[in-house]
Amino acid sequence: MTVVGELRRVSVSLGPGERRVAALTRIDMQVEEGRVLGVVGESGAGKSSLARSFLRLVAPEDGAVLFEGSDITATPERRLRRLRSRMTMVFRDATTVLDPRLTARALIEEPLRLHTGMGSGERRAAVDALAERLRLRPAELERRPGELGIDRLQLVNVGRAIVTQPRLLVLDEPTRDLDTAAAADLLNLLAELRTGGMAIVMTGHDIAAVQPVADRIAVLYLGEIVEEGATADILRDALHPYTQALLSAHLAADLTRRGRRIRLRGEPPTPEDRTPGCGFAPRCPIAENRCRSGAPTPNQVGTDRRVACLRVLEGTSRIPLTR
Amino acid sequence: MLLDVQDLRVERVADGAPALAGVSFRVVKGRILGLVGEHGAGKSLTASAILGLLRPAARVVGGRALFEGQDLLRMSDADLTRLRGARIGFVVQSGHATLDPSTRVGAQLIRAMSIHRPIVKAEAAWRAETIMSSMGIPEPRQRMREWPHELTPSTVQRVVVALALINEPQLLIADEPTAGLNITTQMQILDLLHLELRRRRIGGVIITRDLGVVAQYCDDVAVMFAGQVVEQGPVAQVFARPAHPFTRTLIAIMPDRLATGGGRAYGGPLPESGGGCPYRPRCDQAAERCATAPPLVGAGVHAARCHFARIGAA
Amino acid sequence: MERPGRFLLRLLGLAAFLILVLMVLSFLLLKLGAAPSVVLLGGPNPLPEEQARLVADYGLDRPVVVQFIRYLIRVVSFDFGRSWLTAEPVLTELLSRVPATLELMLYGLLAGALIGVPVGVAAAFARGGAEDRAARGAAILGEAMPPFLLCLVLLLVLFRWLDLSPAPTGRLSVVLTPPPVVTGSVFVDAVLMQDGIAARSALGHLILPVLSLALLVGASLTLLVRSAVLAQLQTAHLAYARAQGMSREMLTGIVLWGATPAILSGLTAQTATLIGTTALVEFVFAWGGVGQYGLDAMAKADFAGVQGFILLSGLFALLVHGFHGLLRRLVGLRIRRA
Amino acid sequence: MTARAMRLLRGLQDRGLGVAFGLLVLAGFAAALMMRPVVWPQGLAFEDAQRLLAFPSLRQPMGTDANGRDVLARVIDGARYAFMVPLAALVVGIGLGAPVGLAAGLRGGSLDLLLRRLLQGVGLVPPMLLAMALVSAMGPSLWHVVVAIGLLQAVGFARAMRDHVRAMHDSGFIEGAAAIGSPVLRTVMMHLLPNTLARIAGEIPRQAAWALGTLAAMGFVGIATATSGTEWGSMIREGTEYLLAGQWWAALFPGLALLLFGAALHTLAASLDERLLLRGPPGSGNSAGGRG
Repeated sequence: MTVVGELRRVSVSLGPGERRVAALTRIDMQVEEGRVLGVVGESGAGKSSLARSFLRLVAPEDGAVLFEGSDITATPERRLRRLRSRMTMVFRDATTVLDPRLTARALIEEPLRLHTGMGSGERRAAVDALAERLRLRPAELERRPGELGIDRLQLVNVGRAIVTQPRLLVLDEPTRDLDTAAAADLLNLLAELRTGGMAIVMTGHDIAAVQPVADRIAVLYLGEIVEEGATADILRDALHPYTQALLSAHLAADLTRRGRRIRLRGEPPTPEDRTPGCGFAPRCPIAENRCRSGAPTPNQVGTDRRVACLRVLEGTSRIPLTR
Repeated sequence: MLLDVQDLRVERVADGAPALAGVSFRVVKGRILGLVGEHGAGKSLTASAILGLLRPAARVVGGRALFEGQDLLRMSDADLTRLRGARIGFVVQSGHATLDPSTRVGAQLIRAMSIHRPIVKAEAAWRAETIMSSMGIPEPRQRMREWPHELTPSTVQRVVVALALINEPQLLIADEPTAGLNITTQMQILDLLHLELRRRRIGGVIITRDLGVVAQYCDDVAVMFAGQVVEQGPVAQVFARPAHPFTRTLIAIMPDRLATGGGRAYGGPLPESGGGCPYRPRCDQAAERCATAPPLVGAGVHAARCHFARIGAA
Repeated sequence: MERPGRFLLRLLGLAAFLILVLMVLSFLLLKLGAAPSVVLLGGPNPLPEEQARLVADYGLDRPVVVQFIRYLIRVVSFDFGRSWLTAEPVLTELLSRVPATLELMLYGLLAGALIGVPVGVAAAFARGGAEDRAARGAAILGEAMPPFLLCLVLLLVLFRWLDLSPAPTGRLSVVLTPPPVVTGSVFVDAVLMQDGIAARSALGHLILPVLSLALLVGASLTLLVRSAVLAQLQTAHLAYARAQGMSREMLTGIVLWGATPAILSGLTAQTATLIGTTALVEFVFAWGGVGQYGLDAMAKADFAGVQGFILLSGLFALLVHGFHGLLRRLVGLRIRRA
Repeated sequence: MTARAMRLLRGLQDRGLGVAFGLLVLAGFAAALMMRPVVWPQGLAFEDAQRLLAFPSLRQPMGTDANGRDVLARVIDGARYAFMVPLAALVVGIGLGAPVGLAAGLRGGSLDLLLRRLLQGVGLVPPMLLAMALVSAMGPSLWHVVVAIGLLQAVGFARAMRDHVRAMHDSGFIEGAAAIGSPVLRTVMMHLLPNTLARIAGEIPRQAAWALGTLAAMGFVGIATATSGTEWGSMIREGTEYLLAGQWWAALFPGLALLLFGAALHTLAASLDERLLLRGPPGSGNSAGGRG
């Protein structure tokens, strides 16, 4: 299967001068055509940096970014620009990235103007066809961002990203502000696009937000991947303590799960709070002394799973649920 | 019966458009009701109407809201002011913006106590410290001296819960108490709220867009759609046998149940009104008779507003 | 919050930079001057030898950068040059006029605040109502009003037609002898000397200039206070305070206390640039303050005077802003201790 | 029904009346200025030695000044400066200020910081005084007046531009355009500039009003002597002496014209502000309903 987007030992730092902090540390990740990669983490975990890295919207400090097999780590922005019709992004904040003066139609049409030689009639037809697929009504196409609800606005954002039929689509927390029904529709759309062969990376602060479509899930904590594997495997048997906590924090429809939780101490940290050793150790219910000194590296577990936890190899990383 | 809202109707002042078209639900003492619905369904508006906080954007045009037998909608402003914060506690959406940015955290707690009865400063400070530590806030005395902007999101939300509970209300209304929080923090806050409501035997209303919150923390549920309650009942019954198509859909598309690839649309904009069942444009069961207002089917604890509802049938 | 030492250091560093900018600005003004710079330094009619000596002395034959550094050194050692008109040192002339201007500004600000704050608060609470419209209309008229025009209208009505105020002859009737300078305020000095006639005359001369300034300050303060209070009325924490069952009085208190920082900032910005309006008022009433001196210097192309005046008004603004910075911090600390 | 109609009417008044008043006054001045030679063909410089400081009458509705010249004709002619100088200054101000603010806002970092501090330093001196000082230093030609006022306006526009561009940068607006492959220059011209200009629209009439006031102050103080013809500030200056003596018309009528013109501009600005306020920040969405 063709690998479309790939990160090789990518590290990213953000912030000016002295206050520069590591947002991502040595990330290895890839997404193939017709596959959906879900990246899960709480705020400050580095989801947005990771999403931007795939598209070279941030320049990595270290490592390599590949798109369709070619290294674009050092490609100048002028040359990248031409690739931007084939690798696109849906940003986290649906409301502020759009030009408030343009109509939904003009916004969706803009990438076509930039990247294709289509005439205005062709573009119009293309947008109309896409709008039907997105279930945007004709009247809504003539409205401006300020006149559309957030659910509909997010469809405009997605439309803008897929109108050029990209090979790689990256979505940063696309369902965060949406109602359940609108989120389900968006996930359905992504499933359709996957069938069409698109490679998709989507982030979420909750495993449940990506699980309906993700083939694989990567869990991010303080800029590092703590667990990565096939969705079904992770849902059935999460190995990293943090993954287990995230799963137990999800509020499922299942009434029998009431009150059965892994309760973490404190709050999700920011990169400034990083302590030596395992980044999760300060909040981990089963941390040992060695976790606070030695940082675990992602270890291959079985054939298809990576977990960064010292206790995994001994098989003692599972936490019993408490009431 | 702690709170009995009957056919509450509200309209927007600007254009006279109806915002709530007959909202009815009940809250029983010691039980928690989940008021669930989409953005714009009128959940927050319902809470504001009950507390008399609609003006100037909207106004009540009909219905009753009986709190321990007294109609809140017909109460004088002065009487309502005495109730608010004392017997009805309120936890608001945007935690951070809720706290007064130019008053220290401790002073806000003490002020909240002083609103409804004369206080002795030292005793009030002690009570504030006690309630903060019972909310699981570490080093409460230190936190009390801090400004709201110095607190972490989780602590802010704990303080907001403390503010709502400090006068020991009989009813607590929490409007999306965990919106925007991280998922592990969300769990902490909901656990805390749930525990305190149970421990103090307070009737609770949790307003949310996430049916998961209802499934995990509530006893009863009222589902709102387009300014109406379309289904109400005990959580176990509603989840086992949802009677309204909207409720059925909501349950079916919860992220851990959603099966993608069905090709069906669940969302979409609301219809331009015109009578009949408001859910009609989205409903997969819609028939001709749905152009007329649907009846309330079922009685007692579980009821739904739908022509096709069958309460109790498996 | 950062530590007091760091805070002061940062404030002083910023002030130093801003003073430097001001000096560049006033230096450029001098360089722009249509008249040869030497004339500015040597008085109206320097002899040729004198002129050559000055050129060498001030290094006017040197590169501009060197000239600027010399200028800096001169200003830092309190040498603002001599006035082209009077040949007196500019700094001495300016400083002797400072009390008159400060007196006018102080009363004007106080009276303006007495008008603007209550009207602004009332307008905000009555948003959209008749009171609000009236207040806003009046304030817009006040904003559009050229200061000198207001002064003239007031003079026409109160001095010429109703004869309620004295002629615009400065701070004291021309027939009286000014009391010896103690505080610099003619009125206070006259009271100190127990000179009843002079005191009454000084008070009378104060009324119209202060009234003019107060109306102008009050107008823009009204708009400022109104929008600050309106912003507070729309906050989520106020809505929550209502849900907590607070009384109207408590809510008003929260709104006003919350609006205070914004009002203080606006008031600071206004005070810092008030010297412009004051100058025009002084000009009409022949007040004899710094502003009138500056405007006269501009009209008569006394560039040394202009330069000193511009530098002084910039420094005044800097002081006001610095004071505001300290005040904010102190108020913050006070709340913390309470 | 009637209540709803009343509300509608009031809403219209709030928004429309200010703009209508402002535009009407400006249009009135423009029309008077253009038609004066035909409708009121009094010579601007014609001196009627028989009628010095004549009280307003049918023959001279605003009286005559100390030189026996018709005040009405001169007041109307003064509108020339009221239109020309602020307009020309705005061109200078926006032309200089907007690109600087744009560059600082886009680049950010130390360039931005330096610019902000420089503007802060210049901003310490009341702009009106600085403009007057500049004119007195450069010499009193009308062109210098325009340049001086324009320069000071450039300070304000640069600051406003910088703040808006920065806000849009922080909101992800620019990155969003970059992500679909829009070149920076295109993003600036097609998206950034139109949005920013739309958002500082209220600032333009306000700056024009400020320019008018400063021009008049220069005339009144006697700095911009080149404008001393029929510029309102200069006319007031000439009339002040007689006003204090009770012959108020020669100074008061140009003063009223000045006030009316300024009030029109301020009303326009206030209405534009209110409209921008109603429209809200970009993409905020007004579906949430009424504002409290």
